[in-house]
Amino acid sequence: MSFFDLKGLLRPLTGLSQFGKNPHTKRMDVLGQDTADRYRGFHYNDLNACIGCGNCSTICMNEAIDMVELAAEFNISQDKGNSGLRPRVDYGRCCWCALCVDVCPTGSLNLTKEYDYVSPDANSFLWTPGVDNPYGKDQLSFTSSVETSLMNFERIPMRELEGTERVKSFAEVVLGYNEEEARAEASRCISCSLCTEVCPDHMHIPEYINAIAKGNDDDALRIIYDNNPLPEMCGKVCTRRCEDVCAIAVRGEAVAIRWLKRYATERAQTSDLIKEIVNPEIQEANGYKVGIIGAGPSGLTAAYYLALRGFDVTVFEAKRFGGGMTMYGIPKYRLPMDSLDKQIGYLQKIGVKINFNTRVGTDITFDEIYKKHDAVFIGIGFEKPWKLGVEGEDLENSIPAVEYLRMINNEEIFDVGKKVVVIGGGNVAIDGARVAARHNAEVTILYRRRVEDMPADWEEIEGAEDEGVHIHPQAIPVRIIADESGKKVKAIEYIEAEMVAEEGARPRPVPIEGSNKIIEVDTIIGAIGQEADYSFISEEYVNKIELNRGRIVTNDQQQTSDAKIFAGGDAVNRTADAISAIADGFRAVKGIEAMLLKTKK
Amino acid sequence: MGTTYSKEEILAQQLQTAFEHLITEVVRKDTVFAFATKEQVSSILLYAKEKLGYISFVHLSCVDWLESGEFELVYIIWSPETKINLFVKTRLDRENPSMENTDMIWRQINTYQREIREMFGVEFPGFVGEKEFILEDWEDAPPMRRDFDTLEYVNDTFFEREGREDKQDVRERIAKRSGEEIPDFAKKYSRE
Amino acid sequence: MREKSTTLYLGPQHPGITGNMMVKLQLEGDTIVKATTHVGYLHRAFEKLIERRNWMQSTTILCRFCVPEPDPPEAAFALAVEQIEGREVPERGKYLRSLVLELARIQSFMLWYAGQNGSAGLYTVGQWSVGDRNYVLDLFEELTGGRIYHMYIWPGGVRRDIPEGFEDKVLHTMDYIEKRIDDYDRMMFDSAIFQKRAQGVGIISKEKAMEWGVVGAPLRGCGIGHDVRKDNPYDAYDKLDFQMGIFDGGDVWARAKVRQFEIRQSISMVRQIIQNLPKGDYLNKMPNPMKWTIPAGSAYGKVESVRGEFGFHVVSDGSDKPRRVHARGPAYAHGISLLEDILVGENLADVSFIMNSLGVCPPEIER
Amino acid sequence: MYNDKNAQTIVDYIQNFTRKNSLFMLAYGTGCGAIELPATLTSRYDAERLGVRGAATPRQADLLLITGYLSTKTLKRVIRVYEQMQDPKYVIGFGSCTINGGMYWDSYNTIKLLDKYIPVDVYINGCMPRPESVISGFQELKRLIAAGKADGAKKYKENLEWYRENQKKVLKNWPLVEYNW
Repeated sequence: MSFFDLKGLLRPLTGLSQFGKNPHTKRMDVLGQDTADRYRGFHYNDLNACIGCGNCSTICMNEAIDMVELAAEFNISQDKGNSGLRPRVDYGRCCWCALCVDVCPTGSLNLTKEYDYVSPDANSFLWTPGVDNPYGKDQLSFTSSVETSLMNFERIPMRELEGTERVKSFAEVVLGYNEEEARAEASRCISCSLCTEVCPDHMHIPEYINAIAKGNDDDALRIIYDNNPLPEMCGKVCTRRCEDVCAIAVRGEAVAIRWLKRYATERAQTSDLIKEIVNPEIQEANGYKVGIIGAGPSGLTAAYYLALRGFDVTVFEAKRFGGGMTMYGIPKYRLPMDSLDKQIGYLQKIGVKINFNTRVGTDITFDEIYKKHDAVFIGIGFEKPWKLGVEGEDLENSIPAVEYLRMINNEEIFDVGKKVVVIGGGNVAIDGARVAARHNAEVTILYRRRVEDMPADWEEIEGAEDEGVHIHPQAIPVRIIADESGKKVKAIEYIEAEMVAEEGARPRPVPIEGSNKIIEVDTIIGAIGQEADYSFISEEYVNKIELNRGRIVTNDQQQTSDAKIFAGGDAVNRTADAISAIADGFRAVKGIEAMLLKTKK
Repeated sequence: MGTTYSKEEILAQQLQTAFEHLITEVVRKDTVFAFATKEQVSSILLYAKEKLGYISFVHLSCVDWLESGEFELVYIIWSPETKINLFVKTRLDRENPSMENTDMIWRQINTYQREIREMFGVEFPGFVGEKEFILEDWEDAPPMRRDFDTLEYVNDTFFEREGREDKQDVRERIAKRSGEEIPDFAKKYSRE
Repeated sequence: MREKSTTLYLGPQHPGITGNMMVKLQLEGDTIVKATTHVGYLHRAFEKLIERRNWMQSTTILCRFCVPEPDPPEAAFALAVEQIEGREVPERGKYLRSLVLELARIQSFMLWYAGQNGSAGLYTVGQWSVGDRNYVLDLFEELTGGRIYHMYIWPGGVRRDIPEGFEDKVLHTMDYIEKRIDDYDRMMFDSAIFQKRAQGVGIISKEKAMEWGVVGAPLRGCGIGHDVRKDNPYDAYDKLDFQMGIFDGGDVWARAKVRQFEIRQSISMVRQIIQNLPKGDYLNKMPNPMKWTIPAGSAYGKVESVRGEFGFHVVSDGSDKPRRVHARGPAYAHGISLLEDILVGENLADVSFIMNSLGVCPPEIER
Repeated sequence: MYNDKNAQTIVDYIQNFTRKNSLFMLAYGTGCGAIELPATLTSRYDAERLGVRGAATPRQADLLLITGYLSTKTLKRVIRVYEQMQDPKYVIGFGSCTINGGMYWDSYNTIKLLDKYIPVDVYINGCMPRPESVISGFQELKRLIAAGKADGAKKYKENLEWYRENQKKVLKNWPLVEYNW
């Protein structure tokens, strides 16, 4: 290279060719107005769609997101399934990674195109999305959809018997998760704990699910037994209101809380194993005696926790087996017999005494129980079915569903014939129908309202339909027609109804004139509700216990108007499910403990 | 024709022939681990460099296994011919950790050793390098050790902006609202 | 005549230094006789912080390892995690990753144009290339939602699919940039000033290069052809057609030629990716990030960043948080031991020039 | 207006006008945010049209940009640089890190609250701030200067003791140089 490199000196002058071209420079007035459609700017939170699960706050590695209570003027819902808290973002911490958006189960938290904020005040960078930038609603940019979200919205499918297989026997329909499936399903949970509030028993759901996710099934079982002594039963048949409020359920399928509980409990195959794993701490006997009437869920729960706390507990049960309605009211394809036996066996191993075949009022008087014990818990449930209130109801082959189920579960024989009509739309009706279907009957369900109004679980309804049960909605029975002998049922007449919207109430079925139809049947199963039977309590006590429309009135510790008598289960609460009964039993334990141990001091 | 060995297996065999009691593991494609004793490391590195063609030094990393009371030094070397990453791993006692100086084999090891000495407190007797590398006037425990709690240090040393004290925990709030009592043994499974 | 001996501290506050670091120079006249680097001004203790973050959260902090090119760290970490976990990446995810990595390479090359020329006093190219770099960043913004920090590459694939009409925008931008780099080259490589400054300066010996841990463009500028994309292909690189730029000399000039060659290769690769982009999933989704655990094991994931091999040594103990994530950046070897060696005998005025050509990036050295 | 003690005199007005329109910022990339400065200063965003341009040494600079996190090691240099700067001088804090620690909130080596160590006149939101944000930061600073409210340097002089105390808490073994103001 020569010292004087002419080409090398002149070539850069070609840069002058840019002279006069349009500049790249943006005018000041358009600067900052054109961010991309996916730009990650400030957060915007739809305050009404947000449920306050706090997942954004958990994923934030900068601890930039706090969950705070907003002022009353924002009308933040404080319902169950909504924590009432909303995220607040510290922009002195945020790094705009948008993981909070990708883990938001509801999709309420999004980022906007807005990013420009300067201030001399360092304390002004604490924003509550949606409150401080209401205009952000129209500038949403980085959002999450079900596809892009990091949440897993699809439940791990539960393996089941085929519908046509099922009707052949009473084998359990649901097969349960195996370990791999359970871990995968448990890891879908975001541990927000919104579910615990709707659970009548307030089970520690996020904790035991997390224990399963981490592979510690034993810990999970221990956590479950903390306030539920019949978890396997719950794991199979619970009405699981928890899953309705699951944060994942807002945009997807709820975490299978019930099936996970079932998985955890099924790890312990025998009652000895349960005892070994749960290994509860049993306190020294304190000398108090508690009598419990009815070995249903509420009674057994009370018995278990009282026994753990050192009380001397005796349970009086009229029937051959314990479990109450869960034993006699639930078909065996949902809750096998040995499952309940195992759980009750465990309770007995802990020291609960159960006197079976002892009906209070006949085998032993209420008075005796009352006098012998320091406290009495009544968990008698609703055994007496409601009448249909139509002509011909008392004919042979017209049977209440609870009675029918009790007979079947008690291994008694009741021939339903070829054609069966079930009246009602609750779980009992569906159970009755499905059991009848297992006896090779052609089953029709008549229900006053629409299918979507049925109080039964949708899974149950679907299961019934899979098994060939025909559901006839908007049909009101008018009368039952007897055959020539006048003793047996021959047919049922019903009238079709239309739904009339009513203000402030759910739509009401109104019969359509002249739409009466008659179908021939062999058996009619009525399932429109039950009530309690207090005839065993002698009059002097009945008068002391306050009743309201057939239900015993209690305070929040299940204490009745007689301080020594506590009550729980269907006879007290309206929800009529096992988990509420368990919760009643659990609360009663605290009440009894407070009453007896306080008086001692 | 006998069984054909993959290039990773051949390397593992070569190392095992050259060094007695050396445990090797073919982990995956292009990755071979050799678990060596502290004394073996420099001879393995030299052997691999001179005889096997692992001329490129990639990385020296230290892992703190607090639970078992050990530091693990990982030397990663790479051969342009086989394209295999060879991990030479060795464990040091966590009390007074010291390791032979190997910066005459590869010059960059000097930098790594300075870092590891500063961050973990592992001594490399006999090597020349300024004491301070990344930190300045550091008086606390070597910060990359797992028992050094950075958050605690931050809370002691630095300030935090005020105004966020009203934050609430969702779990606690729900439990309080519903009257749920979470037993202590379950709390470790609650959300952090 | 004996020259006066001086000690000079170059940095940390110095416009010519690449980033925030310091080189202590021992000078005879203006010839360097000894250079000592001082780093640690940008130490943020990433590796400590990652011990406190779970796997998902780690992905967002990792891109801060190296500011001029935040994507290679993301990709290297993703590769390491995938190796330990055995997670497969869908084909489309692989291509999108390569797309992002190549776009990142292009924008980083354009920043290098500015730095290399700026340190030689040729500011025009810098004005052009940094200005044009915004068009690449616009593509990133469109694709990932961020200009500099993308947090786009996740173990298992990429975070989002490409938006509608993105392919055309990419091709259009590539056409524009391809045209523009000819302008830069005329201003840079044809300029007598640059030629005189670059040729024969900052020579790395070919014999010692591999041993000294030289990687990337400086290594290929010594005439040794190694590139992680060719040696241990990752993502979609085994399906793309490209060449390594190999030039002899080992000086700043050769390294500049390598980059001049490779930016064109990158543009061609981006076009190939857009043309051959397969259909299908882009992410093999991980489980709930809060409960995502990785089986125990360790791996070294490496990618070719603009400045050379960038790798992560990732150790998992089977929990939801990484046990150890240790980065190996090209600057770790280039910026300390190599720099100290090759600065000896150079002119004081060339320090920043040489540092730019090596791609010394302090945030990556001290992390 | 004449009764308002805070009202600017005509001299103040002219002084602030000239100051705000020629801001020389110190070319010191202390953290990640520095990567957007080349973009801010070059053709698309062109901050120079606002009168902002680089200066190589602290003595010549008016404006110190703290571009993100500050490690304790850099803090030492930054304090020194800041004290070397001549009046008028202003500080802009970039991004989350300067406000409340940002993503390095639990790092043992970075300071969290910049305003505890040196006075900050304007904070820019972002991680990292886009060039547009940086420009709005400049604009905001200019507005403050015009209004006579960018008085960080004055605050620093008045509360030197307090700043020194905070600085010493982080910086050990460093005899802080006392400059004559």
